[in-house]
Amino acid sequence: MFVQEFIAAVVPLYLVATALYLYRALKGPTIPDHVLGVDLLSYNLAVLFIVLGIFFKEPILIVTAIPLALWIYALDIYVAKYLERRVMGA
Amino acid sequence: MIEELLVYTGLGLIALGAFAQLVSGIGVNRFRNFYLRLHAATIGSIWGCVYPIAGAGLVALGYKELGPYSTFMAGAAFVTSFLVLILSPAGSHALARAAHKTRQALVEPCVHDALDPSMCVRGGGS
Amino acid sequence: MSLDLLIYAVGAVASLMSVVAVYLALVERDLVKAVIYSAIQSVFYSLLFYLFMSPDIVLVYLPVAGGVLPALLLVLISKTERFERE
Amino acid sequence: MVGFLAEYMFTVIYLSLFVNLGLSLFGLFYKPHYVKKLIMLGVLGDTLNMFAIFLGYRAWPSPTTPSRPPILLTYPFENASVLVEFTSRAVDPLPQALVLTAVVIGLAVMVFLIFLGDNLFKHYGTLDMREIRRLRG
Repeated sequence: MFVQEFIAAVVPLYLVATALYLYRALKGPTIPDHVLGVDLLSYNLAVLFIVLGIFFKEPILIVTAIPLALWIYALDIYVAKYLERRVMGA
Repeated sequence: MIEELLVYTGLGLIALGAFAQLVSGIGVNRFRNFYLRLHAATIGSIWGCVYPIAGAGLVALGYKELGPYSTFMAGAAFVTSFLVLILSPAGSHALARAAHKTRQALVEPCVHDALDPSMCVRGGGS
Repeated sequence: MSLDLLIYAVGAVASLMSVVAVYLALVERDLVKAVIYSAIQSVFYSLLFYLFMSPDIVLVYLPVAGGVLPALLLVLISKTERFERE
Repeated sequence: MVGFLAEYMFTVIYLSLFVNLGLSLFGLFYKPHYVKKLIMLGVLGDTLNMFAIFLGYRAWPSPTTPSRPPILLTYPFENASVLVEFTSRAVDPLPQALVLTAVVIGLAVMVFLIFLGDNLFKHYGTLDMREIRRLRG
């Protein structure tokens, strides 16, 4: 099977998408645009973590994608709370 | 036989995810409004993140060279895709609600805004 | 095309993007935006840690630099002042 | 050709880490605001940790077997082939143990500095270091 070669052909497309997301995350005129860019960037990176874990043939590398998804959701909630109240409560 | 079918289905889902991420990246850069960009972001997070991770789990189920831990990898991939499926709409909703309530992002080319008509900026280009 | 070239290419792209994020965090005057730029930098550094084969560092570094530090800096900014004066 | 490209990209990673080090040192010394100094201190610590990990990395042993993280998945003392395969492929575990401690201690230092900044704002009414220095006399 040609799994490693297929992944080596697909990963540059993900890198192009990363560059596009990074452009919006750095440029975006308002604060929610920046946070949306970071959000999409991290979801892209989660896919890249798991696909590269298959590429390396190392199953232990895949655990790192779950904290990425969870903590970027936490960043969303923090920034939304900061924007709404200006005070970070519980 | 069934392993080859799983691997080919998973690779197809990974390629679909790459295409969806490209479309979402172009859309995020081309739309002129925060709320329209949110629409492109849903394409990038559901089609571009949930489906490729589930496809990677299918590949891990059928790929023999991963060794005895391939079921661990497949389970972690399915759990991650389920978490993204739940958490990404929740985060986007919180962000959009905060942006609309605190008037951070105006609705720039606007037809009708039922929540707050004073944020509706008419015209603004084509 | 050799296969390990892909890994070096991904690492090179990630490190160049982290340079852009660090420069923009340096020159930005709105401190909330600077905190978000440093979150972008930490996301790319986690990709580099992953490529250098240290998943345990990624498991510790992502909650610290992607979640806890921006939250605490946002607490500090919300209690003090938001813009950096010239 | 392939070897030259690999060396080139490896050098790009190394030099961009040096650029990050220089930018963070500049921000730490010459930016006047306290929160900006804290952000740049975080970038400086992360870059130094990245250098430590970078020293412990080694390239792929052969084109089909990648290097692997220093984690043993099976019990190694029953057959020696597991240990032989591990020592021929795994990266160096000592810098990873050091960095794992350094990240957590960096978080503790940063929490202390953040609450120091809160008290500083209560005392002086500003976080601009030039103002604070002038008020000290």
